[in-house]
Amino acid sequence: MLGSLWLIPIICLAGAVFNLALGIVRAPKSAVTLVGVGSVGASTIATYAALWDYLHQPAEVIVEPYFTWISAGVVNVNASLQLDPLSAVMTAFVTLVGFLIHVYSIGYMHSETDAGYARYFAYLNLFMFSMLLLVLGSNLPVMFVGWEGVGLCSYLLIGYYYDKEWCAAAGKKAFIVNRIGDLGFLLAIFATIAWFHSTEFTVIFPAAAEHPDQFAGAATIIGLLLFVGAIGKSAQIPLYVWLPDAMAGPTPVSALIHAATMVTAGVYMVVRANVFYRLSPTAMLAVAIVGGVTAIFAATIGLVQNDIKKVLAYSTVSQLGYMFLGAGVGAFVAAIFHVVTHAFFKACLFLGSGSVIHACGGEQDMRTMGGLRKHMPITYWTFLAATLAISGIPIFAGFFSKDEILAKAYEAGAANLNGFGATYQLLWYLGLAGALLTAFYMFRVVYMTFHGSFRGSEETERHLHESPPSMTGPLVILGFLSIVGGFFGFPGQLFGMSGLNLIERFLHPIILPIAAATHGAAHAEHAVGLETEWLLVAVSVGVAVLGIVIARRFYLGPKAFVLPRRLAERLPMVHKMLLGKYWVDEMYHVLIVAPVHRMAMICWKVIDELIIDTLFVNGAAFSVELTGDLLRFTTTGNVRNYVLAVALAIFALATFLW
Amino acid sequence: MDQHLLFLLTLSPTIFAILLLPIPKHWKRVHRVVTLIGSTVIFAVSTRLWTGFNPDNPAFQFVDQHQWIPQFGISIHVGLDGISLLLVLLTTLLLPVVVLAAWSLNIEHIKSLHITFLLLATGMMGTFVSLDLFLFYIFWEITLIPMYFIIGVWGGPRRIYAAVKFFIFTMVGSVLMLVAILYLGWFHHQQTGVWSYDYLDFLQTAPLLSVSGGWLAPGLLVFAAFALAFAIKVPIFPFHTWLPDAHVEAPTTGSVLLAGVLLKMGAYGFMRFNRALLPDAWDIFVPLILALAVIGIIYGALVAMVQPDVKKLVAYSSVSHMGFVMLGLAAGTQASTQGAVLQMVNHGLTTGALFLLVGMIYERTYTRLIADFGGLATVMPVYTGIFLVVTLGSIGLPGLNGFVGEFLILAGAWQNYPLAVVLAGLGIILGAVYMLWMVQRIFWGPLDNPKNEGLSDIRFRELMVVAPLLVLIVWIGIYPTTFLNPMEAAVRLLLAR
Amino acid sequence: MLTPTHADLVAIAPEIILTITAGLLLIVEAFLPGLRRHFSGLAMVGVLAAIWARLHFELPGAVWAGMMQIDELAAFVDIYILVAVIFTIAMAGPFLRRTETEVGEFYALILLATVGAMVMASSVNLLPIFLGLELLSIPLYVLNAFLRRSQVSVEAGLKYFVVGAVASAFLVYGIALLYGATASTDLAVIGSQVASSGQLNPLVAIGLAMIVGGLAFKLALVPCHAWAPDVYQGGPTPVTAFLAVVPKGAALIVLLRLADGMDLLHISPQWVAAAAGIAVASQTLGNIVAIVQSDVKRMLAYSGIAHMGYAMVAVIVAGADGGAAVLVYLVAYTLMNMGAFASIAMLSEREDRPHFINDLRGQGYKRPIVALALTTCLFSLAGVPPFIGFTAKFVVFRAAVNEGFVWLAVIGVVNSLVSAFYYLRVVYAMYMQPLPRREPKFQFSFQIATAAAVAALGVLILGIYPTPILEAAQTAILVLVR
Amino acid sequence: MVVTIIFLVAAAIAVVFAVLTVVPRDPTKNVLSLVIMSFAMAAVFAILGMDFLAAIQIIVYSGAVLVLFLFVIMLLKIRRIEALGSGRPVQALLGALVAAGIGGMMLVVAGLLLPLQGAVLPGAVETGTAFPIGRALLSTHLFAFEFITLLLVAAIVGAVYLGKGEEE
Amino acid sequence: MIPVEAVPIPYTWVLALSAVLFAVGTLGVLLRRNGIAIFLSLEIMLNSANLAFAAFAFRFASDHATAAAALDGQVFIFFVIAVAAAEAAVGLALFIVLFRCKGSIDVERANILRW
Repeated sequence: MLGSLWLIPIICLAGAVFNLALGIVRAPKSAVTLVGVGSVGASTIATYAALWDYLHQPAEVIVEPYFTWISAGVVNVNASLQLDPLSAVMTAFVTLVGFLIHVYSIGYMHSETDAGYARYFAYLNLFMFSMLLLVLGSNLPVMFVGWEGVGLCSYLLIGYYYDKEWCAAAGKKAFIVNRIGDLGFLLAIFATIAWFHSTEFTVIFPAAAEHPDQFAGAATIIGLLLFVGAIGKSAQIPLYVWLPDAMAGPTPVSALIHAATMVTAGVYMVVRANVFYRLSPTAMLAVAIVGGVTAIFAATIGLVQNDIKKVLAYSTVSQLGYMFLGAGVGAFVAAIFHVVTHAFFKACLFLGSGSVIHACGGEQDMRTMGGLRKHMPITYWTFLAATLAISGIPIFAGFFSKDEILAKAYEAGAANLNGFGATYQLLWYLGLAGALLTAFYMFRVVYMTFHGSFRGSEETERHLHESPPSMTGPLVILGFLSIVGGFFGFPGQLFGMSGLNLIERFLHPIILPIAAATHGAAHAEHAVGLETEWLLVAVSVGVAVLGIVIARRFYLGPKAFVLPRRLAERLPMVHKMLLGKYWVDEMYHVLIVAPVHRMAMICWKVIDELIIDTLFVNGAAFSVELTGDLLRFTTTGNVRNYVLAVALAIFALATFLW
Repeated sequence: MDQHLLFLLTLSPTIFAILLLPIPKHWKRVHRVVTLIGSTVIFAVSTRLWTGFNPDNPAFQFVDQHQWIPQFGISIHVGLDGISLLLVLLTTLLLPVVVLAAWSLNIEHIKSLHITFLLLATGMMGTFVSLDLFLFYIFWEITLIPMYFIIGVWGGPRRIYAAVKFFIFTMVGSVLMLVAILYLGWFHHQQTGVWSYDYLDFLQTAPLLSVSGGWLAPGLLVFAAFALAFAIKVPIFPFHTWLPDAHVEAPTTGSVLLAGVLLKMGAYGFMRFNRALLPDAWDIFVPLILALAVIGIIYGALVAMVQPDVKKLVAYSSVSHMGFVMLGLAAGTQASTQGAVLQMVNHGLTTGALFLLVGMIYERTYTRLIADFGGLATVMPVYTGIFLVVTLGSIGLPGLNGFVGEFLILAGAWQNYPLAVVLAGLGIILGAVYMLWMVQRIFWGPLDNPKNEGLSDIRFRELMVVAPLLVLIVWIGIYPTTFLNPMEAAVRLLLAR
Repeated sequence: MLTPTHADLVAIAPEIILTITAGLLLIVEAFLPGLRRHFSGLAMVGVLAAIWARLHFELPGAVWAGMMQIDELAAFVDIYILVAVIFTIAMAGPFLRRTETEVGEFYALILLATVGAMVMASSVNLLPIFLGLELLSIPLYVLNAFLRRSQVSVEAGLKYFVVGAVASAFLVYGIALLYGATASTDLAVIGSQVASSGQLNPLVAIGLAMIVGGLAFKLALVPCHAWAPDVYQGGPTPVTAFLAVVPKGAALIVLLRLADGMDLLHISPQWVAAAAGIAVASQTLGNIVAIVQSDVKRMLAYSGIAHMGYAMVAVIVAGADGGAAVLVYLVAYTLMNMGAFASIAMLSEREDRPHFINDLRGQGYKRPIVALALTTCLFSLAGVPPFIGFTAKFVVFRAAVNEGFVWLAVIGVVNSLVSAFYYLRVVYAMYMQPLPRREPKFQFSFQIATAAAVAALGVLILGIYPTPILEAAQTAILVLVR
Repeated sequence: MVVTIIFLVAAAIAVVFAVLTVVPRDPTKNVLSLVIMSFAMAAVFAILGMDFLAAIQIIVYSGAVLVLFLFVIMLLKIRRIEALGSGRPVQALLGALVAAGIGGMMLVVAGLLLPLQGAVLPGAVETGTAFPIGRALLSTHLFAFEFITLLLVAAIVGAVYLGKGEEE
Repeated sequence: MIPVEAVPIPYTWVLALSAVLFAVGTLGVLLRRNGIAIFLSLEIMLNSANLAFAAFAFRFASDHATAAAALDGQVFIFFVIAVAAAEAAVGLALFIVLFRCKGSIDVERANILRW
């Protein structure tokens, strides 16, 4: 399979095109399903075949150039793909999760019209294509193609129900906010070109790694610009606002794009460019701070949301924050590890919520749910597993990855990484608090949804049912993965056998050794002792358990919902603020959207129409006509004046010539 | 054959126009068919320019020279280099497209419309190929008259105002250019003792014009005269107000050619004359051009954002896009310049396609106000899809044409003027804003205007109209090398001066 | 006692032919008024014969004791005058029939005036020039008032007469002064004396001023322009066409002979300043006031003022370039105006009513040929390529630039920009506005339409391929300039 | 000496009657003053030794032209005309200024020129009489002499056409 | 007849006379409104022009070198007189027509055409 990596994305693209055609001819769902799911399945197989080959050959990085894409002057971009440990990991889980969600969609979307169904799968395939391009691209521009491509698909899929105003609006918002980030990415590319005269990963990163002193400045600028892109794509402060709205799309879309894959692209990028960050403490710190703050910030909002998908959305934001925190403290592998596990359990959660919503006839408000456990057991158990995973309960996937990140954060603080020790310390506390909140709001969801008694109308209650196998199947698989998925990165070092940490071993090559490591993160290898690490584990687990307990006190049993209400009454300000999501959207509207709009109106009405057009253009014409209207009266119609004029002229001319 | 190909090609539309003359007025179909055949033939023949063009040769090719006004050393001298090649092909491609687009229009004076259109075609092609400044000036001005009539006769309610505005505006610039040309001729005579208005001759002498000695240095004045003419045509920021009016009032035919070709004449002039003939003055003026370009990018985008009329929106977006072109030219690196040329083509394709699409919807509803639409996607999904693709192309989605141009321009410009690039980047964002906002208001949301319920989706003919443009939009997006290669040498030579 | 030599007579063969034709017409008018329908044809034949004569006989150069200089220049001017006359006559026939004034006198006077113009243009002595000018003026006094019943026509005639008479009085006095200053009325002598003296002494200065004033009246240059709009508007359209073209040509040649002979460009900066002032004033005032006119003929009068302003630029430059430019400009000006006036002559209902631009609304589709011809001529007048008007402006401004008068060129082009304004107004009235509710009844005339079409074709063809005209002009002017 | 006096007298008469031609409000008076003026002119011509012109002056002007004027005045029954420069003060003022200016300018010029004695030498004596002029008209100025006929013809034709009453 | 002898009058006197007459004529032309009166003044101007010619001719006659020129001047006067006659004919005819139209020969009555 190696040597024709291009097949992997292209299959999906073909599927997309095919499906569009099918949609135009109004083909039956079965055909669409065949094409849509089939193509992704095929590319999944292709991927794993490729990975198999990859693992059975010595080369670490395989670059496959296909043709020259853009070449002019200093710009020279190849259309080429690359397979290395990082992209291997990414493709592996992207295709897998993608495939599962495609399967899930069969059941979830069956009630759509044929055309709509086809459109849906076309977009979804297109997304897979873009995502694979993103992770397989061997240089920044190609990656950027995928980057914008996924943005487009998310735009289209969020606005899938285009006849609903808010869906379309949400899609537009997502695209535009992403665009802001993309600009950063774009500028980063330009900067890279300017400094390295190339954009190939295999060129720029080694170059930077070999001449740290020469490229330190470049690393900072490029790193920060890239991170701007990451902020946009991965919904970090301040550009996270689009993700919650993005829930307007169909739930599988939320699962695939806005939880598992696309939003993690930012993390992928930062890890991909780890050399730059390690060269630039500033950039790295920025990553860490943004990540940490987002983690806690989003978690707090998640506490009070009642829309099940909104909660998950904010939890996604917060989890992404953890990933960046990891990257920011130099735990790049851990970040990727968390990306993977998060993909499993968050996808599982979303699909679960999807199945719930599906059961409740599109209802998303948890206050009208409850006690669904008995109606839909499979959903419940898988959901629970995923929840445990995200809460960081040991042996569940999330535990390993999240714990590693927190540990690394603590180490960074302890080892006073890049001299920002205090900051990193603070970030660790934030992370810990975030963990607590995560556990709390996730179990809040579980309890409000599945436990207690059903609070909705009888009408809906009668229709409550477990979802079809096409939906439960993926749930089961993902649930299973979110249980065992963690063992890829089993923290062997705790038991003195770091060899057990497969992912660490596998991904290690992407952390290029920096020559003359005067710079960057002097990797805090075991800056803390073993017992401290165990202590950390204990702390985080304890925090998680605490969160669960509180949630139980609040939302289960006879006094359910009483405490939270009282709490809300106790601190009305805080409650309002959280409900209002800190009024960030409103702030943006007042500070950016409205002024820009006003500015535009001024440009149009005042500058364009008034000053330029009326004053200058028509003004000139008018003044000329006015002059004419005055001068015409010099032709008085009285011949004697004419004669006088002639005489005067001659007299004047004579005196002048004299 | 090749020897006179270019000149004959330039004249051929006029010849077809003359063929139309004897055909009686009311045989509308005949006029359409003949014109369509004619323009298709022209396009077919023009592909010979492509195949016969040697991309490695920076010099002018297909050169053809005829005795004309020997007294002043004026000759009919035409030629083609990589830059003009693309623009000529763009022109010839748009001809059949436009004819087909106007096919079902039930307007009066079909005959006159096609004749003026063909004359306009000659003017446009001639502008790009002439190597004698007198000839160039004539072609440059000739385009005015047919366009004046196209806007004024077949235009909208305020057509007369728009037509006159267009005419006068353009003339404001070109009259001073005439003086500049005369001055260059005189200067050439001073230097060499030979009378000539030939471009290749001016390439030798014009650069010698002194630019020192304050703002009245001849070099600067000549430059300014040329620049004004082209700036108005492009249009660059303060001189752009004729464009919205012209676009809004003009019929589809006019808008497409206006956006697709006429605007390019301005940018082309900047490269061909200001840049090549007066390099020293160019260096002095670069900051100004750069500033105006960036202002244009942002300003155009901003104003486009709040337009209630689709055509006007697209018109202002043209201001923004041409700002990118100027930015690329001003930056003056190989990459940015090639990007600028490519962007001219891109803009021609995307904006042209947009106007065609708007024209189609206008033919159905007789309105262009965004407010009158909404939720069209439900009734005309295919049309929506095509419109979306074109829109994405114009806001520079990678994989479509717009991206390649902007990427090259900005990447090239970054080396010299990062700040300008950052500001232009804001333009990109705003581009997404206004375009997607328009798309949302027109196609998404509920179909709330009952008048739009019966709308038919895109027809086969209309599909044929936009299909070639779509193909090119994707092609340039994926494999721009096809178009970057031929111009490469020419641009290198241009920048070498 | 001098008996005219063969050369003398051959040299003025065209004039003789025209005179004979005129006499013939008068006689026929007197004795066989029934033949009136054929007058225009007869006159046309005469003019064609004159052209033939001018082309056929060799050009002897100085004749009539050095009074006249029959050379390429004379030939050039004669032929363009005669062509103009052909157009005039072509549009006169139907016009006179429409106004029931088709009598022999009209053609006779036209032809006599033509002779006057030709003599004026080809003479090198102030005496025949003066006489020619008078012969040119006196018939025109009458012709402008030719529609005796129409108030406007008479008024036009009167105004033209009063101003003209005064102007010629000044002219004579000026001639007297020049004569006194140089003891000669021969242009060559005057020129060489003044040029060699190196500056203008008071006598010459005043004399020159008066002569220029007299000619400026004919050319309708500011400030001696005021009569033009009234006379154009009032006079019969064919006469207006003649008036707009022929006298101006002759006067320009004389002015050129003077300026070039005295080498004013180099000996008198005041002259350059004054002439430039006149040129600029004419262009600007002409164009700006033309914008606000509602009567086509009046508008064309102002545009004529402006155009003479452009021509004046060439006169200032003088020399080979300027001279050639003047000639080319005259040709262009003639064709354009003839085309325009021919179209107007057809697109008018009654002579005593103004020719409102608004009456032309929608004519573009009712009278396609004439409207197209008019449009062509108007664009050409605006100086838009590929019409001859542009070529002419190009030549003039080129001459100016080459002599260092860049600023004059700039003012000129800016003015031609302003002029586009009002020419376009007529065009869009014809093509872009609907027919008025009360549709004016313009009776079609094949003859006039043909005239207009021919003129328009000339405008187009010579615009695209001006080389022959340029060649002719340059060879013609070489005999004048030193 | 005598000649000088005669000249001065003639000049004075000319000027006075020129003014009388312009100022009075009775057209017949004006015409008659012009007649007298042209007589004075003739006298001046004669003094300058231009007998032929003197004769012409009297014959053509007094004889033909002015009679024509009188005739028209009678025909149109014009009794009185408006006062000089009445009605239009600005026109009058400017006109007066210009007239004075031009006249003054000419006077200055005349003053500037060196006043050569117009001593008519034996050789050139005959310039003024009919013979040399006639010779000139038939030799050097033959063309003009022939040409003037056209002028007169044109004038006559025109005058006749205009003068002809409306042919009903 | 004047005896054939040296005439002791400076030609500049004659020129001065013509200047005065010219001024008077101009004055009349500019200040008169009645067509006939204007025309009379015009005749004065022409006469003064003739005087100017005469003056210069007189001056040239006093010198063999320029004697021929003297003749030119007188011939010119001859023609000017003829022209004046011609103009008079046409002019008066015009005034008659004007009188027919407007019932007056006040040139200011002709004011339909303006602006």
